[in-house]
Amino acid sequence: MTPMEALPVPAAPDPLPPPVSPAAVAWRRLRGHRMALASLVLLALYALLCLGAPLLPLHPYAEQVLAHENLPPSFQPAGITLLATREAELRQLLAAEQRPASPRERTQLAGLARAVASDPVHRRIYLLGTDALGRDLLSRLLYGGRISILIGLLGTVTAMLLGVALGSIAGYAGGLLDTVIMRGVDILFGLPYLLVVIILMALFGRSVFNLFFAVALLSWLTLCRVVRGQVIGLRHAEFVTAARAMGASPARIVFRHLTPNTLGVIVVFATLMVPEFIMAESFLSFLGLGVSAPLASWGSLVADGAAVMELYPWQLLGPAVAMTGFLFAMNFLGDGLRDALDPQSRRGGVHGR
Amino acid sequence: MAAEPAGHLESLEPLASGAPLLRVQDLRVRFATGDGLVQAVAGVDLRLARGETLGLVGESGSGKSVLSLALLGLVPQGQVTGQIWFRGEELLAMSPARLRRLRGDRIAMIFQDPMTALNPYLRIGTQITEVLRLHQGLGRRAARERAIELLRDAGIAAPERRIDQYPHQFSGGMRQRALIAQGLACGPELLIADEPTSALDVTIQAQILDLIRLRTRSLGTAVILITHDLGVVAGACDTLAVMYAGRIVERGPTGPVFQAPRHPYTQGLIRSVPRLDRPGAERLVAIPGQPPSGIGLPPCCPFHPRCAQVLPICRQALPPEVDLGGGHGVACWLYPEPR
Amino acid sequence: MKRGPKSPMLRFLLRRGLSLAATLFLVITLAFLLIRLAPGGPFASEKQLPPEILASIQRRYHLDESVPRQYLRFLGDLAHGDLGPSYRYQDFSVDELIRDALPPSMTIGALALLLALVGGVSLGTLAALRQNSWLDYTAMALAVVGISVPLFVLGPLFKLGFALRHPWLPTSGWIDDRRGWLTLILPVATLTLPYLAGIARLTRASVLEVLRSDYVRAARAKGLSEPVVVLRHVLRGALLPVLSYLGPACAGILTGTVVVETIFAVPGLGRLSVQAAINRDYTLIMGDMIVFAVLLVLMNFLVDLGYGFLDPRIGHGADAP
Amino acid sequence: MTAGRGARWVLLALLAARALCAQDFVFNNGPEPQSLDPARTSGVPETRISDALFEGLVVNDARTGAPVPGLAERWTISPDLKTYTFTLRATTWSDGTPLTAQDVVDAWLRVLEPRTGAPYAYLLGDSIQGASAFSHGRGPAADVAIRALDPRTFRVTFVGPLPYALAMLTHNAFMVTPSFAVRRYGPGWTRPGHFVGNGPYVLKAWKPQNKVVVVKNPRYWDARDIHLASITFLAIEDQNVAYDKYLAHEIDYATEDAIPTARIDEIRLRPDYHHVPGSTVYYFLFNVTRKPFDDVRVRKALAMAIDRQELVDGVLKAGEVATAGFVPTMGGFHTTRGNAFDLDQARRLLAQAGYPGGRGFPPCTVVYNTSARHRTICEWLQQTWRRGLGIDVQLQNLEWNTFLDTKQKTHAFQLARASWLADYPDPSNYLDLFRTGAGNNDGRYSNPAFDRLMARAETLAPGPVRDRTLEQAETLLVDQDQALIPLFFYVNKFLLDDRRWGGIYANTIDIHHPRWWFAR
Repeated sequence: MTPMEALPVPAAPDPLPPPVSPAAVAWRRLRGHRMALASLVLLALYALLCLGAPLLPLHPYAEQVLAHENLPPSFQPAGITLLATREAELRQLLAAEQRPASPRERTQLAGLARAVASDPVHRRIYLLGTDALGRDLLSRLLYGGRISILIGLLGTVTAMLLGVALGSIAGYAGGLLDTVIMRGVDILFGLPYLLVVIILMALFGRSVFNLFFAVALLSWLTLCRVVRGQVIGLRHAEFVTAARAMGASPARIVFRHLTPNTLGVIVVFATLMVPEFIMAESFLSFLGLGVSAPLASWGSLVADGAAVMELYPWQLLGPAVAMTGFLFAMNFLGDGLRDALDPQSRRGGVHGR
Repeated sequence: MAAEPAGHLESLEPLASGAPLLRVQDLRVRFATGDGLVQAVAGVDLRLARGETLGLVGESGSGKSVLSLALLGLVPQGQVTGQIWFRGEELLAMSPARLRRLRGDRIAMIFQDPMTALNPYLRIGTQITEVLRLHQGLGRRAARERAIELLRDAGIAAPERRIDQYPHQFSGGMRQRALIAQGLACGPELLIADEPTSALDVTIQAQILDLIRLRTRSLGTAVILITHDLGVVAGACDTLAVMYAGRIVERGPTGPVFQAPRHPYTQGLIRSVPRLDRPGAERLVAIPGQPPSGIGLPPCCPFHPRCAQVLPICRQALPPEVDLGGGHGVACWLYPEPR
Repeated sequence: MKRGPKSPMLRFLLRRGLSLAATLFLVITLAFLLIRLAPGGPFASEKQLPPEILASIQRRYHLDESVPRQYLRFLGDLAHGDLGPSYRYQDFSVDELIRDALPPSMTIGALALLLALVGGVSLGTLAALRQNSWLDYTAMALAVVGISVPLFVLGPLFKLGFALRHPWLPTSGWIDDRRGWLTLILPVATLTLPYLAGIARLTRASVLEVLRSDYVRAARAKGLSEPVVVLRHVLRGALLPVLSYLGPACAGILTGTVVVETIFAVPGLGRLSVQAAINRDYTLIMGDMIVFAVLLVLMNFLVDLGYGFLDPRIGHGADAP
Repeated sequence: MTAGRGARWVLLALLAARALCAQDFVFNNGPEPQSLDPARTSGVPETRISDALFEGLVVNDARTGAPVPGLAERWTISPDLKTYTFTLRATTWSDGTPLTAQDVVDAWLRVLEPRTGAPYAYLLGDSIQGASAFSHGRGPAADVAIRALDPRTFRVTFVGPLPYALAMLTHNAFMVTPSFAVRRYGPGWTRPGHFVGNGPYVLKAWKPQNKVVVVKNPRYWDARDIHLASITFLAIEDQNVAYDKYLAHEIDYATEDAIPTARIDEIRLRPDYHHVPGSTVYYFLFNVTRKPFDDVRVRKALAMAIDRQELVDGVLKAGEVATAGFVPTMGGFHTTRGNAFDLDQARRLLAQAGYPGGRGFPPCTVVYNTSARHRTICEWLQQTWRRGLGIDVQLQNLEWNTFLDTKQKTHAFQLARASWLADYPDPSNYLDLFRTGAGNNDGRYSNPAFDRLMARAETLAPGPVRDRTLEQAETLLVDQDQALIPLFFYVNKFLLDDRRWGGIYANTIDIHHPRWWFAR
């Protein structure tokens, strides 16, 4: 065996890559997820339009113009559409009764034409039409969006705070505290949801704040269970033992070490909870317990629209498309986040071993 | 679930003596990934005689696993070109149905991580009898008897009760034995073992390797043993082939290659293995640098950045493989083709 | 494998049963007190009852007694399985009302869950197997729509399309009405869609995950045909996340039926519980709630059993053959 | 609704099927009835069913709703107008037991008995001599002035010359119910198996939350004149669901509960839409003890800022009749003029009260119970007051039971939505609401002059003197004190295809007795 000469050491190793936090990795991955990116842009648009509604040149959302009730969406000024619909109604009536227009009907129509020409209110343009009290659906949609999104976000934040905190504590502490919290969760799960909401609304009075509080109070349960499962899984991880070995307090371990690890699940859950809150609010509006008038939310607009779907389809289409679009975006964002934050999910392609 | 109609595989035409069981000609496998086209296997030629045990060696990322998957047509999204003849029949041109009839019957595979290669939700018995009933058309009870026998041959105690247990009730070693039992169930002519022992601890490794050698010898099965552990190759393989960046850089009978490795990479590999047979042996030397990622491979010897005896030509052209006699080939410009 | 005095399954059942009973008891107690917090009472009406009449009615239902006494009386009756008379629907006892209202809700709920499961799993698996194909994209787009459209828009849309514009299906009512079983189609379809969408999305994700696993590659290496690989190897693993989704989905379906029952005039438990809450029908509220709680607990229990059946690694599965 | 080409033959087949069993009349009866025992119920849904299953001494005429002979063939009235003697028809209960005058006595006593807890016991208690003591448990049953002189003669003596006596006797509480069945089966006597009745129909099936089915009672004394084989009362709370059923020809008659306000434009144009102004008044009630509505000028300012005609024509559009008065015109009684729409006067009053142009007006809330209709009206009122008086009123939507509790028990409201349907057509039934300390005086209104007028009216016999007294009381309550803001009288509306069904006519008291229904 001929002795081998020592191998000379070649040039210095290439420079170390810059520090990359898991969040940055997740962000880079998320950017790769086309649909999630598109929904992020859409959500930004929603936020801009709805939260910025007061700045936009909109008709006041509660202002009624009875003459303009139930007008279809159009780019023309309201007056013209109004005249067109009234003439069409009259023609239909006359055709049904096969008679020429009576003098009274003719003067009425002429009067309306004059009013349309003179009164400035008829120059309004209702892009999404009007409701039964002649209010501009576009502004109600945007202000309603504000309510729904607020309910969605604030509800989710409350539910996350409660769910994560109690879930982590229950998961980490175990023993009696765990059983107490989990039994509490089971009990709240068992309570009749509708009745509890009625009671909360009745006891604490009716305001948007109470509404989302009532909805949030019962919605952190699932997240609590999931976080608890995650924490229990991580409890025996080496880095927890290491932290404990360094004398870290239980609180610090739970909230500084464990909770960030469950962030992936929490964020994904958050994107799924926002739509749930919006649907919960719309369910309450459907039962008449939602936002009280003249405020409106997507839920109440959709509920009202669904009732007159055949007569005035735009009163349902506008809010339904807006709400579905928002939920669409949230769900896709959720997918994107889950793929980005979930390390195991390899993005396909086999790198040779 | 009704098992597949287990027709007996029409007998392949008898192998002419001397003709290789497996011949691979200019095999290439390319993947489209986010960062561009990856050449996992960049032109491999290979011959395997009946009953021969070939060790396929290389660092991780050298393409040895992709090569093995390509032989079975299991490369998920890759683009496979070149020719693979098995008993004289071209695999890549074969219809999927026909290829499927070969898999598990004539060509079998064992995977690296026993923890994940067995379906955790199905009993061990089910996963073994499945192959028997598919390829050998055995009835339910006959397949079960045969499976118990296979488990006993694989060295598993009380196989008649173990057969109904689930993978999580087996130790790592026992799982690998079950996988071997499953792989050799139909007495295949070629067994591809993808790092069968890497996930096991050393004491079990030896037993598993002996088991593989014993069972394949008795069945006359040829084996391609994929590993990054030279010790395993030395002990178990008749011949070996060293892969680097998707190509075979040196091959030959185990003895001569170990005694006189020609390719600098092979030399580096052998020197980085601690030797017990010679106390006070030289200091261990690691091969500097990282194996290339297979993206945009330059048309030259891929090892040149890490090669101590690099020549100018190494940076310009791809060294052809030269036969040094006795089946010992090397692809390195240190050994140009004799004029 | 030493067989314990009681097989693990029995031990698990006992432990689980006890904790469920305890939870149920606490839920009932809390609800009993909570209901009385809500303003108004069961006998309020626009035309107020004269005081003495109100007093005699309250005596008849023991509402004049102190809350603790009422609670003990209620527990006593409950022990005999008697949920007491309905305060609102005076000719019926709560047991009778629930016995009439349960079948419609169970029928719709069970059918919806079944269809959602079968439809969702097959759609999800197909979408995963043909990933990034047109089938995958349309299925997933439909799924997200299914999740995002509220029930009380879906219901009227179905009704408009299949019952009003064309008289193919009855607009509402229940099986014993004139057009019999046809009345079942629309409510079940409405309730199924969101859950079918949810399960499809979940199945697709988990099937994709399992397809990447080693044991599926090993199965293919054994020469098994694609359908056998999917049905025997892939599905069992992929169904686990779907199973965990079923727990909350059942709770969702129970509340979902409220909307569907209202829109299609189905005499079910959902509608009954909404009316009970609005009418402050205390005994009926307790009755509905107990039934809902038991149903929920039962479903969660079945889900746990499902885990045991699907994934042997979970301890309580019976070890010995 | 033009059906698609292919589907037209399905529609025809459907109609044909309905024609075959034309005798089976199906309609939406609104929410699930609380009970079928007329003694223990008060709601409209329950009344419709009781009218089919039982019969009192007199029933409502189909066209006018006026009392016509029912179980009683004829009757005589004593000179002092206090005693009525009825001669009953010779008939039996639905199970064949003969029906005697004693059954009438037992039925009425059962209503009066405190144990029964009948919501309308006071109707009998306040009108029949000696009944009040018995119904409060202070006097024996014998003191109640109702006697069965012989099996076919029944006599009752009232406390005074009640002008509305016969009209009152058509009420549920006076129906003749089988006391012997109640004794035998207890509360379960109204179930299909045990049911016994004396009305034109007999109970066949009852599925809670779904339907009540009644079939023709062969033993009814006027069975020949009953033309429907069976009637099905469906229990559907949601108006849209019910209206859709009518559109799809699944129900033959759409009552008030099947006409959604939001779709009134479409309904108004239909040929089968029948409506007539009703006697139910829709008003907003002040809690006169709460700031700022303890000041009558503020109350009048709010009332006079409302253009009721615009509300009726622009918002409701179903033919409601605007009114500034509270009690509808009936008999000799005429509704007061009330404080009509006069925006300038309203603004002057508001300024006098210390809130010129609405500045400094304290926060004020209007409470209403959950319904799209009430919400729309409140939103309209809110804008009217904001635009007219410059005051900003908050709206609060309360769930039904909470609403009643707030209005009736805690009185924790400033302005609340309300409506009132008379039990029997007499002004006193409306005005009694506002007597000091009256059970339903939710607004805590109290004016001794008003109480004196009402007390005197009680003692007066029917005629111009009584009418003038009651008119003075209403003018005091509305024009002078403005204790409430009357807005409009409901319109009794329903949908019915006159070509296929008869016997249902739009009348002011909105009572359509099933006895007269028939298929053409």
